[in-house]
Amino acid sequence: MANLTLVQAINLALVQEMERDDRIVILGEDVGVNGGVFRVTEGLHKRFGGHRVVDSPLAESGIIGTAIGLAMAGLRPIPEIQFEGFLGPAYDQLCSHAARMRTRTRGAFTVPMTVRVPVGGGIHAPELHSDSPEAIYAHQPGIKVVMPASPYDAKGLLLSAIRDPDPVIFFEPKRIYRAFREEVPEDEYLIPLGQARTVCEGEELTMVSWGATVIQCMQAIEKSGRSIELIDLRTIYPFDMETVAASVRKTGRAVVVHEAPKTCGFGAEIAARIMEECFLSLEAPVQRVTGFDTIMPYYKLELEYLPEADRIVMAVEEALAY
Amino acid sequence: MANLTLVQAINLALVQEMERDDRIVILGEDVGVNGGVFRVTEGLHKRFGGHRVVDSPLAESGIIGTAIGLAMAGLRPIPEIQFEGFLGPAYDQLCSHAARMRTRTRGAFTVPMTVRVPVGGGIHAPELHSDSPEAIYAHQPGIKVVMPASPYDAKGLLLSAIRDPDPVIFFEPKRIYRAFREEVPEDEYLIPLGQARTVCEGEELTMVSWGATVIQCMQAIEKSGRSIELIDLRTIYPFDMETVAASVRKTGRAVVVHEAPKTCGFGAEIAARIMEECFLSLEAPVQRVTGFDTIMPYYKLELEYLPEADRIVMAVEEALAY
Amino acid sequence: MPIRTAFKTEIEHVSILDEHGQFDAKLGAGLIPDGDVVRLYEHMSICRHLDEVAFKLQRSGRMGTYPQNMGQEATSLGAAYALDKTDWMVPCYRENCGLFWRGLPMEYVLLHWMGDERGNAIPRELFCMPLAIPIGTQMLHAAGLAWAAKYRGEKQIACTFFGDGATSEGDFHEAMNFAANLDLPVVFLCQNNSWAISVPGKIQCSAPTIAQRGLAYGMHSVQCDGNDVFAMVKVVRDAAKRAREEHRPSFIEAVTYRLGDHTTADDARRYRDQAEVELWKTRDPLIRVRSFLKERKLWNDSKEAELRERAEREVSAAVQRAEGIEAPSSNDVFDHTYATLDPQLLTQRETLRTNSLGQESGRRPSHAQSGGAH
Amino acid sequence: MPIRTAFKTEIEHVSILDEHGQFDAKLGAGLIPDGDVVRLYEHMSICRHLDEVAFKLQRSGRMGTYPQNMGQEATSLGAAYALDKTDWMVPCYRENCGLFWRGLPMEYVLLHWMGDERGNAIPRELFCMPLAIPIGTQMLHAAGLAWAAKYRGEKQIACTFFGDGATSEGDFHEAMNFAANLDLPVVFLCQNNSWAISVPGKIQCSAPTIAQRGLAYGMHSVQCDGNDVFAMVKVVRDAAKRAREEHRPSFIEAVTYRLGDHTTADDARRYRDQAEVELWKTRDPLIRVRSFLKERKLWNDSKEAELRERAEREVSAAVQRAEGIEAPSSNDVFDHTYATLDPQLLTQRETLRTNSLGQESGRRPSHAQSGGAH
Ligand SMILES: Cc1ncc(C[n+]2csc(CCOP(=O)(O)OP(=O)(O)O)c2C)c(N)n1
Ligand SMILES: Cc1ncc(C[n+]2csc(CCOP(=O)(O)OP(=O)(O)O)c2C)c(N)n1
Ligand SMILES: [Mg+2]
Ligand SMILES: [Mg+2]
Repeated sequence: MANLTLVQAINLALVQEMERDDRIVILGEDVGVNGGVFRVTEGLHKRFGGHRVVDSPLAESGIIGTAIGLAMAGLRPIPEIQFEGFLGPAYDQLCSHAARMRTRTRGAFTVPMTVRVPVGGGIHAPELHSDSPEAIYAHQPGIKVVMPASPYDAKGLLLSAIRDPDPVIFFEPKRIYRAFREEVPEDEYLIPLGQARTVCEGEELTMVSWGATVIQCMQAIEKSGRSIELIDLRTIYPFDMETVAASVRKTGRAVVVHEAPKTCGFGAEIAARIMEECFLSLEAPVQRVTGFDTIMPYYKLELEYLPEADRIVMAVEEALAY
Repeated sequence: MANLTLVQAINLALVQEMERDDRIVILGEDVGVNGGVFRVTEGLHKRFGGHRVVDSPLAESGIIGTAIGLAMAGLRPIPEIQFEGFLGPAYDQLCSHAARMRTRTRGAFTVPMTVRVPVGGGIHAPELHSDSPEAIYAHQPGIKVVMPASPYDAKGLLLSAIRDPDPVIFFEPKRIYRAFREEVPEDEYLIPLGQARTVCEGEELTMVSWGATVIQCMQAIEKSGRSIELIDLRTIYPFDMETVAASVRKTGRAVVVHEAPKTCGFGAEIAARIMEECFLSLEAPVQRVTGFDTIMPYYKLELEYLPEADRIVMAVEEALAY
Repeated sequence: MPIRTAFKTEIEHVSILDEHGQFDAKLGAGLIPDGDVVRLYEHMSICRHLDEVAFKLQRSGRMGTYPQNMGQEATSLGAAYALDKTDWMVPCYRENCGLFWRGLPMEYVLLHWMGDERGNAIPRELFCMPLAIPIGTQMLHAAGLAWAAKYRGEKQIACTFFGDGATSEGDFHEAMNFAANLDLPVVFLCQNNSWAISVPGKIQCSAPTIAQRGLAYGMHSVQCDGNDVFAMVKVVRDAAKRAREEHRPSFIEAVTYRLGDHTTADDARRYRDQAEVELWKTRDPLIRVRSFLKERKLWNDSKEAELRERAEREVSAAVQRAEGIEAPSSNDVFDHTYATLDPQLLTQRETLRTNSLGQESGRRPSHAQSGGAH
Repeated sequence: MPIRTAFKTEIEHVSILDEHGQFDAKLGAGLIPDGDVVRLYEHMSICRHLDEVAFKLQRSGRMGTYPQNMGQEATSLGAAYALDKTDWMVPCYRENCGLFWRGLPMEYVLLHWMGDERGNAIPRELFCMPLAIPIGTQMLHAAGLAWAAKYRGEKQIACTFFGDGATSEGDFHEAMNFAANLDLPVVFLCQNNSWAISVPGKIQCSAPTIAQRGLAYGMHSVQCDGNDVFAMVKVVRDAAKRAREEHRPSFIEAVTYRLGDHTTADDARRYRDQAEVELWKTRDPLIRVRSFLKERKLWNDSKEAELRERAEREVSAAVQRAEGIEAPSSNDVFDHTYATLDPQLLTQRETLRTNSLGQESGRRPSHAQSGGAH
């Protein structure tokens, strides 16, 4: 048991799983000698060699496309895409191939790979280093989408993702890469994909979030002084509607918080599903506190864009006053 | 005034607008001599020459990326992507550049282009020729998304799209390319982007759809014998929430219908917004009749996947019985 | 030396049995045993027949869009012959002849074009990838498959097939570049058939050869007559050896021609001269092998008649198997999305519905506090 | 002739003023007037100083991540000098020197790295595109810009800049291929600085030269010493002429070196030998021009001291302008998304909220039939 940051927890999971399973190959830009631009793969190249930790050419479609081949051949590739803004060139390989291979071949070929991707804003990075595209991949059947909000969860979810027989996009919220530490067991533990975590219980309102904004939600709950149940989805697809619905049936009100733009963000799905499953319990419309329907600004304005605690508190108050 | 199919209406709009505006350049795979695989650009190469109607190399990112350059230089490119399944390789140029150029340069550079893309299922085509990715682009700020459901609308919307100062994806539902004819005026008329069309009025329930499923909705309304108000969104982003909300406030019930998978489809946004804006009028949760959260099947099973009239009728009955 | 030469190279063109039936005895010596030439010819003829039958199936509404392979049989067949049975074949959709040689039953390809995923449920021991619909994307999978073999220290390689049009896609470049720079055992085989639907070769590559695309990666690159099964066997065998022994990829431009329309949905008369087609008919890969065999007394008209019958028998049996398969069930829409279906997918599968009430079997949700006050 | 040569070529390397100060009088004759050599040297020195200042701004928290250009000044500057003032420059992010020569005020670049979009609001009459963050994507825009010029019958061309790493991206290939096959007046200028962050050149291109990437497209391709401003001027001038007069694109590999870290977020000592850096310091583009000028009595220490002062003055004025700009307003988050904002965006802008009640200003929607019965 050690007190680790999210970066360290992921690094630990990678090391342990690579020791356990020699089918794992890590590939991506700067993941080798340099240990990744966020140092998530630090030490792996030295420990496992250039055979298993591979600095690839600068080409995201190439990284995902070759990883698909590796996976179809029975290996367990863990490609890294350096920033979520550079998933774009890999979109086609992910959605036209990785997501469809099992269906297309009726299971003869499958793509067990875990794509690691730093995600989200708040670190004063340049353009296209601060986006949140989780909804895009949640809309693509055949892919799973995971986003941890704490070091402990990161390790347990990453191990489940790696062992999952289907392609998983593992989004790592870079704003909390090193924001805080948490006890992370040395021993192996798995957090099943598709299970949310109830961060804190409450009676007046249900708050649903994932990734870095879980922290903003906790701040907002603190500030508001209300009895709020906070649910960290952890897995975006498949998502744990049971936990969300049970909570909303209890509280009658919900606020969903995410960084991505509002329109067709994953908050839309959560809101629509809450309506579908908890209609008669709902005392107010589900509130969405999200990024605006605009381009994520360069960093001078990024805090105007991101849903911070105050904006969340206002939505809570309005839902409660409804 | 002539009785035209959707294909013919689009062709007419292209011809007339190219006559009017010599900044228009059409580019794409097989759009020239062959007139496009659906014959939408038939006759244009002959009429306007290879200078303005250009058979491009087989590369979708290249088509959109060069079109962005053409547009930034002040032309009005109309690239065609042969099928929506091949938008994937162009995703990055669309979302990282076309959508962001105005924001990034504070308006110094803009991307006035209209990307024409056949969309949707139901024509017994091979894999990746039957998808419906409108939600993906609706989630991307900076892009507009249009999908006509009739020949008349197709002409009027396409002219608006071409003249719009921002990038527009113009999805053409291939299932109704030649399914029926409609009177289409020879004279110029514009249908503003962002305005829905009320196909028929009704009192008991509001049905919202776009593209080819508008036809399925009409069949369902016929079958159900109910008084249903059908709204064809026409523009997916920006969408005409005012018309939708006014209708739902009147009827108290809503069903949204689309071909794309349910999770994070555009129906989620519509459902969530209806809840936000019409909460106190809602008598039942908004129903979504959509594609399943699975890969669009090869064509033997495509009609099991697509929302056909019977499935819509069931949702209507359930909403009304709620 | 202010201007010096930094790089110098040339691209070779290989031909062994040419369109006039001329056979290069030196290059061709011992390349393919006579008995195998007979088998290759028979195989090509059967595939040609399948093509004709498939065309008719489409026209009579028994099959969807189908891309004829006619005229290009020698290319994929020569490759399949030159490869080991456990080398990966990573096709596009015009490689029936090579895939069938490998052992893929014909009904798989038919099923695929009949709109049935079971056509791609290819037994793994055949080492054939499913047909690739999005152009240019499958070469990256070939690079990954080859990489996995190398990673495991196996002698397996991958050979991937694609058209001239496919070389315009970014993924082609990335696959070539990964293979060259990471030393992956891949054979990249471009079937240059002059057209990508209606777009002529010069729009895809205005360089004198497509083969020289490989120079960008420092890759061994060669052009050959793709309608010459001997040349195909030679260049693929050389490339396979290079891959297997040195982990070096190669690029092959096989010059061939699509004698039919692009697919049954296409009408090639709209954009190409019939004279060009007629010229290429004289270069048909079957014709030259038949005269080669006849000259050597390995073939005659009665064998031809027998073959004709065999082709009809085999193809119609395949069609029967493809058409005889039980209809897929609606469960098939769901069951292959993930290894295990999540609750939402299970509900969708059970109800065949997506709307919320359907999910609760038409009943009011039992949990509802009736008449919630708002 | 069963094996014949289908294509044959070589790639030249051009150098004029080499790292030892050797000047090739024949190639260099009349290339750049002496007075301009002085101006180019002064300009490079000022840019170098900006780089140092920017580094310090980042370290002291006054600027975000910044990519130093140090060591690569001659490449973009030689190009900018060789181009016409109305030719498009389509940069990546290591072309400060060329962009400033064109006339881009330094504060634009500073503002960009200070996280302010106004740094990319480049006056159109400068014919400079904004800095490109996603690697490899901007070459396609250059192809489109050049195409537009050709379409209108103008003599304008486009020159686009990118690194060695960028040549691994699919978009690079598509841009080169479009330009070659559609005859677009583009100059593709690769700044091969040996590294893409921590990844060495051989992982991006294992061929003997990057220049030969152009052979794939039948494009005129050349390698040159990118630290030699004379060589740069020559090869870009030749390429520009080819583009302007024949509508033919060219590919240039300029061999240079990144003397600094990749960006201020990087620590290059983790992955590269200091010895390599020391070697390249001797090849610094500034040093050789200074000795060239000194040898010809065009430069001396007092001029150097004056230049130092001028650099400090100009750079600190630019920093002041960048830092002195008024803070952006929250309206700026919205106002540039579309030419006209739709109702939903207007509401978001007005309320600075996305939740539904915020949208209706905290009041119950006025339309609500109070107590709707369900
Ligand atoms: C990514 C993508 N874009 C477009 C298409 C539509 N399309 C199908 S086949 C084809 C032409 C392919 O040409 P080529 O690669 O030369 O192969 P050929 O058909 O000639 O064998 C096109 C454009 C596609 N399937 N995939
Ligand atoms: C599409 C994309 N992938 C990854 C990155 C992250 N990244 C920024 S710079 C860089 C290296 C670029 O190398 P090169 O093209 O050689 O240019 P240099 O920085 O050496 O000038 C990488 C990988 C990016 N910006 N864009
Ligand atoms: Mg072809
Ligand atoms: Mg570099």
